[in-house]
Amino acid sequence: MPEEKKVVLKIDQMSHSFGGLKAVSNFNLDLPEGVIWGIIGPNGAGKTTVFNLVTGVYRPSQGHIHLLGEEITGKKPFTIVAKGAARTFQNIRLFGNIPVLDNVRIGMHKNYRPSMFDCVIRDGKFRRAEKKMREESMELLARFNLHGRADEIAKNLPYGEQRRLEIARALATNPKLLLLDEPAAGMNPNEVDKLMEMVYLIRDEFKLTILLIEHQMRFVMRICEWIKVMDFGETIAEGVASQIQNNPRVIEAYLGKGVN
Amino acid sequence: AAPSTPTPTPTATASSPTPTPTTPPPGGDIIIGCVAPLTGDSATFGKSTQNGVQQALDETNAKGGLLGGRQLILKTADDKSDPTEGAAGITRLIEQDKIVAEIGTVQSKVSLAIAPILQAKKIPMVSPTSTNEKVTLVGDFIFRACFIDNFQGTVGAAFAYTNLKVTKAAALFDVGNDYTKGLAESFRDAFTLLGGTIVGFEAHPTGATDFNAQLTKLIAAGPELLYLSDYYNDVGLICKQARALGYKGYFLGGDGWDSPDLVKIGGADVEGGFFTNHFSKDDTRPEVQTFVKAYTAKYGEAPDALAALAYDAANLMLDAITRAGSTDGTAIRDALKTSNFKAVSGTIKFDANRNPIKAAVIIEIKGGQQAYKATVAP
Amino acid sequence: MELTTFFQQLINGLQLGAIYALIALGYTMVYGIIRLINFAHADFLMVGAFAVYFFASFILTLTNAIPPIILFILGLIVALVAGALIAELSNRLAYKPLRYKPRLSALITAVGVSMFLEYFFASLPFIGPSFRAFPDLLKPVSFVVGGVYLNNIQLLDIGLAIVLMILLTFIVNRTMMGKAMRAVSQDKDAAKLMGINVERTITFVFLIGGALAGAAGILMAMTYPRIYPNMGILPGLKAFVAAVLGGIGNIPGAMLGGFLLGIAEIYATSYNSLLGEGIAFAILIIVLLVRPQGLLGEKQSEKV
Amino acid sequence: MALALEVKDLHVAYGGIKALRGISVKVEACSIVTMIGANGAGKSTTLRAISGIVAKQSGHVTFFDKDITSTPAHIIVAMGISHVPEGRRMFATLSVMENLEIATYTRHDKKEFAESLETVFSLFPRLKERRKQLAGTLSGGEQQMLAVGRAMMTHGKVMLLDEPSMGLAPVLVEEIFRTIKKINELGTTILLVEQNARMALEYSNYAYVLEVGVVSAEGPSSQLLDDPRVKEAYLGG
Amino acid sequence: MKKVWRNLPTLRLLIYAVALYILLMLLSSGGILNDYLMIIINICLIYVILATSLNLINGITGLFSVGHMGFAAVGAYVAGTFTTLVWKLPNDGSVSTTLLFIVALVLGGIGAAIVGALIGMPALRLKGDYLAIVTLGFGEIIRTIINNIDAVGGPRGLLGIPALSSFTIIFVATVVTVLILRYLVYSSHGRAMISVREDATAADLVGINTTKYKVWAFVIGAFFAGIGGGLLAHLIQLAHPTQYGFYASFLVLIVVYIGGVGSMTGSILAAFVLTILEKYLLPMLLQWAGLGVEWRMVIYSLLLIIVMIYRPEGLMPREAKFMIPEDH
Ligand SMILES: Nc1ncnc2c1ncn2[C@@H]1O[C@H](COP(=O)(O)OP(=O)(O)OP(=O)(O)O)[C@@H](O)[C@H]1O
Ligand SMILES: Nc1ncnc2c1ncn2[C@@H]1O[C@H](COP(=O)(O)OP(=O)(O)OP(=O)(O)O)[C@@H](O)[C@H]1O
Ligand SMILES: [Mg+2]
Ligand SMILES: [Mg+2]
Repeated sequence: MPEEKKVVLKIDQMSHSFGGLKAVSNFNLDLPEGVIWGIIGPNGAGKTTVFNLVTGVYRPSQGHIHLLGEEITGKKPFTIVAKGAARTFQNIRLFGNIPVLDNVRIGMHKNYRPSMFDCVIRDGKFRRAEKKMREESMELLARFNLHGRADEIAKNLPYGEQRRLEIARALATNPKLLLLDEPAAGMNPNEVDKLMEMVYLIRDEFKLTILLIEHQMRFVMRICEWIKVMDFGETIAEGVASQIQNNPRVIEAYLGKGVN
Repeated sequence: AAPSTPTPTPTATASSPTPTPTTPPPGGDIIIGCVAPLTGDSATFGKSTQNGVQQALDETNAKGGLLGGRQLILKTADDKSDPTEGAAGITRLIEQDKIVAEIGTVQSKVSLAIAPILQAKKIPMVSPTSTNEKVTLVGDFIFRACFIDNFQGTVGAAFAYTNLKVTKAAALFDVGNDYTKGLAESFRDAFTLLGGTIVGFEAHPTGATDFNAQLTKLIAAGPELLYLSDYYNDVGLICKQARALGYKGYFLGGDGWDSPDLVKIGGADVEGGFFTNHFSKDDTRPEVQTFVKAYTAKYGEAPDALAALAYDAANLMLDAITRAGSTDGTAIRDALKTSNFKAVSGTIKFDANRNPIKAAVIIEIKGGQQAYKATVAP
Repeated sequence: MELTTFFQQLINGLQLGAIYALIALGYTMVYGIIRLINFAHADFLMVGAFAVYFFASFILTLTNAIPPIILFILGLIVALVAGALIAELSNRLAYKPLRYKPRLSALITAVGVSMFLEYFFASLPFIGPSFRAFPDLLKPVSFVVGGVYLNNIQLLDIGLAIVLMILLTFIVNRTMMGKAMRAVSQDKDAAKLMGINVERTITFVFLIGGALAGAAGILMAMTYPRIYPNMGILPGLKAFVAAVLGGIGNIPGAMLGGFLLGIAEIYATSYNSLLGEGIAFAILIIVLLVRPQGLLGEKQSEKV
Repeated sequence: MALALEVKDLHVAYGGIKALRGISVKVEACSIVTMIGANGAGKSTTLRAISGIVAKQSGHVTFFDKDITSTPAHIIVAMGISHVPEGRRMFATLSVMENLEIATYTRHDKKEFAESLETVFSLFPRLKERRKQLAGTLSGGEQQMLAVGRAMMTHGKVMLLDEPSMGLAPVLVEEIFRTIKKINELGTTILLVEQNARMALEYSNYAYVLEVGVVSAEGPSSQLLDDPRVKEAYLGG
Repeated sequence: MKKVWRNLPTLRLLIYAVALYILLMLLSSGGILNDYLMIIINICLIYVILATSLNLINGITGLFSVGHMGFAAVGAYVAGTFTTLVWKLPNDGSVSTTLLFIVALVLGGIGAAIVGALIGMPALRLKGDYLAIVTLGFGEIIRTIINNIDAVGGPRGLLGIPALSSFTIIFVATVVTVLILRYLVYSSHGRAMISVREDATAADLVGINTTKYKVWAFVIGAFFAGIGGGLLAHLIQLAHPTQYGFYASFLVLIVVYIGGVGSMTGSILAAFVLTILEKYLLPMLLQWAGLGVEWRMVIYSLLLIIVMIYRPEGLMPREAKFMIPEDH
């Protein structure tokens, strides 16, 4: 592990259970700045739960989470976002009935905020903020090749574009850390390749650190610099792609024999 | 009423027997307004009121109308027991139907919303049943045909204490209804003043059907008499539930009891109950007998207190118009002030605050019928 | 409070609670499957009561010799059928066209159906807005146990509420139709893919729900023998509160909520009659603050 | 060989959006046919139209020579078409077991049920473990298992599978494809929609490529596997 | 000058409003709009206030609140109590009655807003229908409390409220309310509220303080409902608990949904259409057809059902396009 870099996300001994089910146990992570790391593992291993714990959807029953050196354990989701973590969802969750542009602008809300009073009297502060938000949103959409869709109702977009929009919305919050939950699900290999390029691009352009969950090995093995493997809530292996691919325990529990 | 008996449509003006005069009298028809709760929770009261007014108008029309043969036409508006609706309704009657007088409305809260409008337009109003003192205080065009709240309670208390020789009484009333609350409070005050003890004083919410909690508590306090200021439909249920809980004492109430349905709902359990009223159907005065007969013939059921008061209110107004000799509001008002009219509910004069001065009667439920018991002068 | 009074109030509470529970069962069942707060449920109750009223009045004009128990059973059947029919009629005409539309449109339609039934019945010349005395189907028989007054109709209310709750729980949880109903409530398209006839299933729900309303109607009319077109509004509202209190969609919850509310209301009233009116809502709010899903409701933890 | 399914010139629109503009697909009995295509091409819509949960604007669907174009969905299912829909569509507040039970709604038979359950559980032991859990709280992949398991319970003559491998761990992806093959060998005709195009083509007999609502290519799967255009567009370099 | 120019849409709306006002005033003084029509217009305008403010809670923020008249009641009673008390004091004419009335209305609004904040609290924990029933409960509790306070008349109602709600004041209040709500909705804060409606969890996870916006929606919605209540009380000169029960709340809810939930324009339109239908057209129609007035609500509810079936999204479906013109 490269030592000299700043740690963006630090998780110590985090555990969580649902009823009697231990979904995550003793999870540890030191995520350095600027990397793309992956979490893989069989279905129900607890990967999404890790994301939910980091972003404050659930409160861990044990352990500590630090974001950029600040403790965020048990904080409310919106405060965690404010501190710089953004995410996408395994099952896409857009604001379905409103235009694409507004989805992104809502993501921006926390950064530009004229007071309600400004809005009601429509003063200069309000107008400047609106203008800025609109411009930046359009830029962001353009980057995801969605600018032609700005006025469309989000739920009417095809699946692939919805996934891209979700990432754009997450980026609109101006995060330091981006958590992607199965971004390549439902994409064909070609689209996966395009997605891969995009992930690199946004990492560099937005100076992001990325942690992702994925089942498409084609994607994970190529893009992730470091991979953690979970099973039954526990971390059963971690390492670079080649190590993971050849780890007998991972093959047995997760990869199977014939895949890539 | 037998369920199969259809009630005639309320705006039956067209079907009323109107002998068409060959030459229309000068001034044309006289339009009388009636705002009443014709839908909603109090629709049944609105209906009786409307029937009573219609009856009065029809009778006058049959006698050849007013002011030299002018026919009377009733225009109604539904207030849904809502003051806002009442206000809209009365302005409609004033502006579009050009009413010269208003009979109504039933509830004080709505009367209070329409009275200022009528006062401003100088159109006289007689409310048949709004018992709140404030209603007629709105202005000198506003009259009423009923007792104000505290009269009946006082009469009831006197009857309980002196005639029934009761010393311990309790009361149950509808907390959301100013009429029943007012009655119960005045009964309580008067009864205590006479030397009796009020052992329980309980409220129930509007629309309740279950009074067991209050009754259990009241009965446990051992009253000899229960004062029930509710309307007949609640009273029927209350009496039933009280007897089922083992209550053996008297029931006493106000004019809200006056309906043929009281006995139907309450059955044997209301037997022996007493209530104060404006008139008795057994009263042999011709005003009463002709009214009761004609009303029953027309609507297929005996009139209740609301119908009788509405009938009186309308006749008071018609009498005033006749005496005023015109449909001018101020003239009618002046005539109303000097009323001395033999109404169904007694001979009515108005006091300085335009409240009627008239006697109350006590009625007993006997063998499923109303029986005249006593008259109490004011 | 004296002990006899205490127990008398408990009986009073159980009886009121039984009425709430009976209405709440239908509410909760329809809600559980269709996700529709069927505001008209309380009016189906009224329709059931009026159907029995006309039926019984008719029979009693023919003969007085009919044994009360037979009359009651016939009346109950009439109530069940009338409730079921009016419910299904509303479903067909008013709710079905909105099946795949925004959920709240159906809710507003339900308010419309409720208003319509109330006003329509009040406007019909042979019904009208007035209060009617409901004939005694069963002769009320009171008995005193240790100073506490009880009667047969109270026992009938309480017994029937429990029996219907058990029956309904069985139907919904154990039978294939019940499982189909729950599947439809989750995802209509997926239910179709399981071979479920969605419309038939929903019809079934309304028939049962309406029959329950009818049953509640006849019992309410027997307990408080005064019927009128708006008779369902207030108890309907309270029963709905009871259903939410117990966890809406949860059948035993509806019964628990009903009884709890009935008892609480009675005791609160006997403590101070002004308290009684708001107590239902106060309890509800407090309970929901502590247990947002209601007493027996499943916690819907959202899977993100 | 008999045709299990035939789709002729199918048009479907959602509101104003045209999703299918004349799709024709033939599925021979006892074969595995796959449909591949980019996002939004109309693959799922085709399946939905066959099983009757979206309305068809025009076109015909026949199932073993019976016209089912306007047959309601629940009857189509009863006739023997089972459909694993896109996005899993669990009955979230029913337990895993109840979800499986409901799949046998049309003809519930205790013995048959026990047998099918055995098969499903042996394929997905996780489901057996979690049979009392509410389906809505399963992880994404677990739900996918349940969705496939549910379709297996119905014993349809034809099974429509919409991205059954989505969100599944690689080890299960293999397993799923083997299972599909197995089901097929037992006599069930399969129409498969997959993003994992390579595997889908490897396991199927015949394939269609969809592009914005029309069929842009078709042929025996092995042939398409070698087609350079298909390779470039859908199989990844 | 430049500033005014940039505020053009506002200016345009204001010009429309002033033009409409002048038109109505001319018609009414010319006798074409009689008192009956004027009172109906006044009621329409008050319904506009009630419906748009409820729409902020229900349609924009997606919180299914059904006890809106409870807030209006608070406004009516607070404002009414204030004016009845103040009007008893000697006034030599040095204090403008209009000013005092505005103070009363704002006080009523603030009272309602405080209650709104109280109701907003459980709203944080409850979803959908559960929230609905709690707001309904709160509305009923407010009504019950008023019913039991003898100082404000209890079941007799608060009487003797001065007739201060002139057409002008109601009109101005309505325009101001609509403008403020509209501006709020078409702003970043409005979008934040909409995100709560669309998917509260997702909103939370893109940095929206959903808790705050839920409470704000209730506070602002309640404030304007309070203003509406105050105006109503001073229009009909009394406030009565039965005016503010759940049934009355449903009527406002119906306006919002018939208009199209989430559409402010729809609420305005429906407030006029429904009020005029109920209070003007139907009574006329019935009189003409010789039917009893009791059929009015039968027809009204039937129309309601029919509209819902044929236009389930309301007369004006939610403004799907949610773009703000640059110059707005
Ligand atoms: N809200 C919940 N209630 C109960 N159990 C839950 C809940 N959320 C998750 N689980 C269980 O916790 C375990 C971990 O779930 P999680 O969603 O984290 O899995 P995952 O690793 O993301 O799987 P997949 O790859 O299939 O998405 C699963 O067994 C799941 O059933
Ligand atoms: N419910 C819907 N409402 C409106 N448009 C829809 C709906 N479902 C699909 N569409 C549109 O129909 C078209 C075809 O969609 P379909 O889901 O059939 O594609 P697909 O090939 O299955 O794509 P994917 O690979 O993303 O699943 C797309 O443009 C999509 O946006
Ligand atoms: Mg997951
Ligand atoms: Mg698809």
